[in-house]
Amino acid sequence: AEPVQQDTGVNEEVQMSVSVLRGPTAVGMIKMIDENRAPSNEVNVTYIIEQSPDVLASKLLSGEVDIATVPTNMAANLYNKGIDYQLAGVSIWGVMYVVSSDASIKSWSDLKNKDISCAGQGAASDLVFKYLLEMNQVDSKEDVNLQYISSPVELAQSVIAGKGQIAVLPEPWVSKVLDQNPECHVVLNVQEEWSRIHGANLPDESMSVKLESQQEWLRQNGGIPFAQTSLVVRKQFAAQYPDIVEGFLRIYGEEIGWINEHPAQAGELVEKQNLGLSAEVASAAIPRCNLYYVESQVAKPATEGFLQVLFDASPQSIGGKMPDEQFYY
Amino acid sequence: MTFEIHNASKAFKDLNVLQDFSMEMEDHKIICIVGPSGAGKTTLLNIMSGVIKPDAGSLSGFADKTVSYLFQEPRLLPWKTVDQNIEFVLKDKMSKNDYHRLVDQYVDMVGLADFRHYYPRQLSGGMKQRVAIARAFAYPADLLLMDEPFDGLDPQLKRSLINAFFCLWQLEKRSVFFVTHDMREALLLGDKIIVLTDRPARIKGHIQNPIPYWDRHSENVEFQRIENQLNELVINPTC
Amino acid sequence: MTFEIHNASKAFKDLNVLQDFSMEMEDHKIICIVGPSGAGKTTLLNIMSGVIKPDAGSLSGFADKTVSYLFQEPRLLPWKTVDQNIEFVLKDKMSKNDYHRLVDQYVDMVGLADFRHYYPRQLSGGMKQRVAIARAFAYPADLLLMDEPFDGLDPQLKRSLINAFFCLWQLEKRSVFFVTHDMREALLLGDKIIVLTDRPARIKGHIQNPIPYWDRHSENVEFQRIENQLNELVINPTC
Amino acid sequence: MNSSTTKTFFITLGSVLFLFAVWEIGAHYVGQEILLPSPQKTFIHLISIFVSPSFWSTIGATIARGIMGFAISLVIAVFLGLVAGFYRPFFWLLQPWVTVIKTTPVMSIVILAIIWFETDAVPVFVAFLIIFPIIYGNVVMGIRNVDRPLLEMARMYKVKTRRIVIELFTPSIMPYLLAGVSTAMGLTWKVIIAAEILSQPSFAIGTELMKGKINFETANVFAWTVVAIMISFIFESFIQFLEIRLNRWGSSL
Amino acid sequence: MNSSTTKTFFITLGSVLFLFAVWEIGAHYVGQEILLPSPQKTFIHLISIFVSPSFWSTIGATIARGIMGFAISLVIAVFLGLVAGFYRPFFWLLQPWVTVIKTTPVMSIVILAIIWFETDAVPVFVAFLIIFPIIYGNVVMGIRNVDRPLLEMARMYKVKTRRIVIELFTPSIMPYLLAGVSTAMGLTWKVIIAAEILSQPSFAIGTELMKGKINFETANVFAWTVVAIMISFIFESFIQFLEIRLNRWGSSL
Ligand SMILES: Nc1ncnc2c1ncn2[C@@H]1O[C@H](COP(=O)(O)OP(=O)(O)OP(=O)(O)O)[C@@H](O)[C@H]1O
Ligand SMILES: Nc1ncnc2c1ncn2[C@@H]1O[C@H](COP(=O)(O)OP(=O)(O)OP(=O)(O)O)[C@@H](O)[C@H]1O
Ligand SMILES: [Mg+2]
Ligand SMILES: [Mg+2]
Repeated sequence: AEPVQQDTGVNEEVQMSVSVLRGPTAVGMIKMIDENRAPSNEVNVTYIIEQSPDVLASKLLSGEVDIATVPTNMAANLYNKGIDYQLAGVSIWGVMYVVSSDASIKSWSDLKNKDISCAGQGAASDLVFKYLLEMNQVDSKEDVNLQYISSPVELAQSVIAGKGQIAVLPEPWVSKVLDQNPECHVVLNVQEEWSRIHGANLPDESMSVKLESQQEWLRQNGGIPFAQTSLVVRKQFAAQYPDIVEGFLRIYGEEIGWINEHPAQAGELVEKQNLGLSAEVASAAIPRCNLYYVESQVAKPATEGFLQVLFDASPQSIGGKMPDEQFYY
Repeated sequence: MTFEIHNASKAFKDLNVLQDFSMEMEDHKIICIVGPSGAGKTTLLNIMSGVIKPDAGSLSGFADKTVSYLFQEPRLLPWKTVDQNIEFVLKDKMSKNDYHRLVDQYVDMVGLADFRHYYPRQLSGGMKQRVAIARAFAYPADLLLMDEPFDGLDPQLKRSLINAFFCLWQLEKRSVFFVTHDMREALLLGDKIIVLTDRPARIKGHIQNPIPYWDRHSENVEFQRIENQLNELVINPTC
Repeated sequence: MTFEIHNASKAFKDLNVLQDFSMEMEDHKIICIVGPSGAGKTTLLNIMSGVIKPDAGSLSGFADKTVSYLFQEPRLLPWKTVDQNIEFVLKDKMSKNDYHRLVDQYVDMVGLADFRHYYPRQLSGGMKQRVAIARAFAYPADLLLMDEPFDGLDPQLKRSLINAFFCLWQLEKRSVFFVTHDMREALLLGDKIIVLTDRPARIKGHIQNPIPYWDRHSENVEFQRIENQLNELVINPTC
Repeated sequence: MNSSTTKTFFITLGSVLFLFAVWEIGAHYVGQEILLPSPQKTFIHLISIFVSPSFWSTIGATIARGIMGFAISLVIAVFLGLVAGFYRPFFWLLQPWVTVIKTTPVMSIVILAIIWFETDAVPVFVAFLIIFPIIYGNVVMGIRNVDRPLLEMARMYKVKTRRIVIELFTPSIMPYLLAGVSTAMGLTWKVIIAAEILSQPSFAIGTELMKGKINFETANVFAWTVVAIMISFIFESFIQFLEIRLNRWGSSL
Repeated sequence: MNSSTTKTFFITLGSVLFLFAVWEIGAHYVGQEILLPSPQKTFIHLISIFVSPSFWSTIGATIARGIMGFAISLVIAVFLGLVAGFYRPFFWLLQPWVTVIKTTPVMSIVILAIIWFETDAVPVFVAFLIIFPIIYGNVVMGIRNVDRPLLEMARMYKVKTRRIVIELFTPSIMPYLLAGVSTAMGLTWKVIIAAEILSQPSFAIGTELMKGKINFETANVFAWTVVAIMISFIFESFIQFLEIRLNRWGSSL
């Protein structure tokens, strides 16, 4: 499904398709989606909010989309398997939290001898959580009893229903749970824990406005933050229309800044675009989503560090090897 | 004691098969029913056996009797062998030994000793009929109903089975009703022969056959008289 | 031209039904086959009709003939009415008008005019048999095979069907083989009567019946002679 | 008949009411609307669904998929079933393929399916993978159990094969076919909806159901489920009716 | 017979080879291992799966679930089917329940299932929702088509109902039951695996399959699929064998 190489005449309108999966990545792009923003007026962008991971996967594998947001390890995995997408930038620095109705839990050691419900056995989130358990001297096999469900939907549902004391959840499910079950609260911030171990510091809202400052934050950063989710761009497209991609990424960075600044308005848009989130819940979720756009070259060390951890945990999760230079756009 | 049917009626949709049909039959006798094809003979036996209910009318004398019924078709279970088909109806009535004995006896009687382990589809038409005969005879009952029992058998076999049947009957003198199209058969077995009209079946007339079994042969003048009488009655269009 | 069977053999597992069986039959004749139940008569007809293949041996004269076969059981399609069952075998052979005419004719002949729209399960045993007769007669064929055709019919009906059959035969003089257990039937219809032994079936003997059809009755001395001859042959244990 | 039909109507009605009672009690027992909403709650949502503008296009789309998936499966299954039942070698030839179709988990091929068919067609394809084997299996078994003597008779009388198939085989496999069809008809909706959840077409009960799930509006989920069950019920009664019609000659009366 | 069995063996073998050929060609045509891996690739992964320590415990667990789900469905379906087939009112009584079981999408109730049964049992429950209706439908239809004259005969001779059921009904529904069973057996694995993907028990083909899928290890996914198909094939051949045994008396020979 490769598009035929076409010379870009001025009057020639370029078609560009952008797919984001329902959830935080969509929230990060919500303003652009709502305004159907295009980097320049000879580009016609079609935004699609994918409801089903399988559909997004199928579009990536068949090269139907030009830009998409995917888990960083999935980006590496596809790249290593010869699917021609490059990492354009990292846009989400962790949305995972341990939620519980049990107030006594404050630290990792409190998790010992407890049942913990997780979603998606073998997924990156699962690997990272296990990794952090180990790092905090909690044996993921001996000391705790991990129970899995396929999707966070059922997990969140059962937590709200008061079943399952401790759950590892991604946003926006965390916010939904907190919203619907006052008993529950966040007991551990997974990305904070990660940053602690990797000597990184999470960005603070103060400097999160400007695109530059976002880059700056990471340059300053000593360690390796939790580069959970990324933006990928189709190689041919990037090669063919570099400036369009440039433009798009810049806008994206700025809009993310705007969203962090105006969670309320962003929440409205989320509800309007019916992502399955109410305005309140969405605006509550935004601060917890760590939405910061960092272009790939800057994000490279962090990304590699993150991938390395996953590689050590399970090589298959990133496609068997660390991705090479070409991976970074 | 007698069996009685009081103006029984049976119709299938708008087809009257029996209409106010009444008859009375003394028990411990062999009573033969003859009549044209489609007259309602099988329907009559079905009613006597309780297989179907009459639309109107009543029966008396049948209630407390155990009945054995030789259907017009063999009605064998295709997945059971000759032996098993006969055992099927006997098992609930007697001990293992008893029904084994009975099965042996009757399978021999109908000359299927070599075919005991054959399934119905492996038997010839006449053989299937014989299995049905063995089953009906072996089943302990006060009342035996038979619908064209010796059909599809060669004359010799037919004759020997008729004799065998009569000897058996001698012992217990069960009440027997049977339907046949073979006048000879009727005259050989029937103490009384009831002739039916065509549909809706009514009794055209009946013939008493007081001759003792062993004198029932064409050399006997009396027998010839009764035979002619019967043929008269059967042929005679009206009564 | 004649029909021939050259030492045909047929066994079911270890049961020899036919062994080196040979016979020769002139065509345009009515040939009757009698023999004990389970002898192999139906098997023989099945082989002639090609329904089953002999294990060994060969047939000649049958190949190019169209065959009509009245099976021992009616073999009616339960989901077709009397009419439809007969049409079922005729449709491929003739025009709509022709088979309508034939169906009418033969349904009347067997006296089922009032039951044309009945399904088999609504018919009595004899009626089913009659539908099968109508079907076999109506079907245009050089060779007609019949297995106990007039079984289960009352004497009058039987007689009238035999007469009707003979008249039909007069017109076309098809070759006919038929199996029966009724010696009278055999003598009335058969120009030649072949008597079989018990399994494995061999020809015990055969009897020519040169008497013209209309003289075949017990008053005819010649007829009586042949009748006795036949009974002799049937009863006689060895040949 | 009429009296008996009214009787059956009341029996069924009673049974439905009992079903609701059980549901009601279950809901009380669970006591968590997010897990198991009460019938009343569900009913309210049902109303709001009915009146919603997109209602008809949604169930229309799903019903269309259902009928399509079912029809395709039926035609192919009956055709192959007839041949395979007739002709043993062909049966053995198909056997491995049928096993693969029966067994292959949808998950293993869903992405291929999404790429090859567009999302609207995926459910039809997935339905085929379940419905086809059911009907096929019954047709084959039906043919194997055709009354041999009747077949001999037809062959003897040189009836054309086409007519033997139509007038002899088809009626004899009817009961088997009906058993398969009435089961398959019901399952179709379950499968179609499951597949819709995977492929998320814009108009689909499955999509609506998923929306309900991610919003934790379980009452909504159940309302859509009720809609599916009502659809299924309508189609099944139609088949019941067909069954009675087709057995007029009475084999099964 | 022997010669014919070898014949069928070769036919099946040929068909399987053809299947592989199609797969091979398909893989070449698609050209993306991540979408459709070649048989060879899959085979390599198959080996590595076979030798992996957890292999037996994994398929063991799935097979156990399959057998359990199947057995439970079979027993309940045959029992209820017998009664419903016998006794029309009961059939109408069950009808709404059966429809609900047939139609209710798994997604609508999976959460309840997960909470009520522990994760290992959820697939068994889900399998029941598909297998039960298939077998039930066939049993009912089988009983409706029992030869009435035979039944009259048995009743006439006052044979005990228990024996009528065992010796008359059971054999007559056999072909229907077998049709249902052989279809259901194959589908069981598909359904069990689908459910295992939902509930993710620690030992399960479904879980392995999912792990492979999220990592785009398609060859692995296919390898596990092949394992499932082989399991299915073994069980089906067993049923084929059973079918031949049970028809010794020859209705369907
Ligand atoms: N189930 C049924 N539905 C409709 N009509 C029926 C049914 N059973 C029997 N009949 C009709 O009832 C009449 C009598 O049938 P029955 O079987 O009693 O005749 P019969 O005297 O036994 O004839 P035969 O000597 O041929 O056996 C026939 O005309 C038949 O068509
Ligand atoms: N399919 C079969 N399998 C095994 N044995 C069979 C089969 N068909 C017929 N036989 C046997 O062949 C023998 C002859 O059968 P056939 O039907 O030819 O007898 P018949 O002469 O027609 O007897 P009848 O006068 O009772 O009809 C019987 O002993 C029967 O058991
Ligand atoms: Mg009768
Ligand atoms: Mg015969």
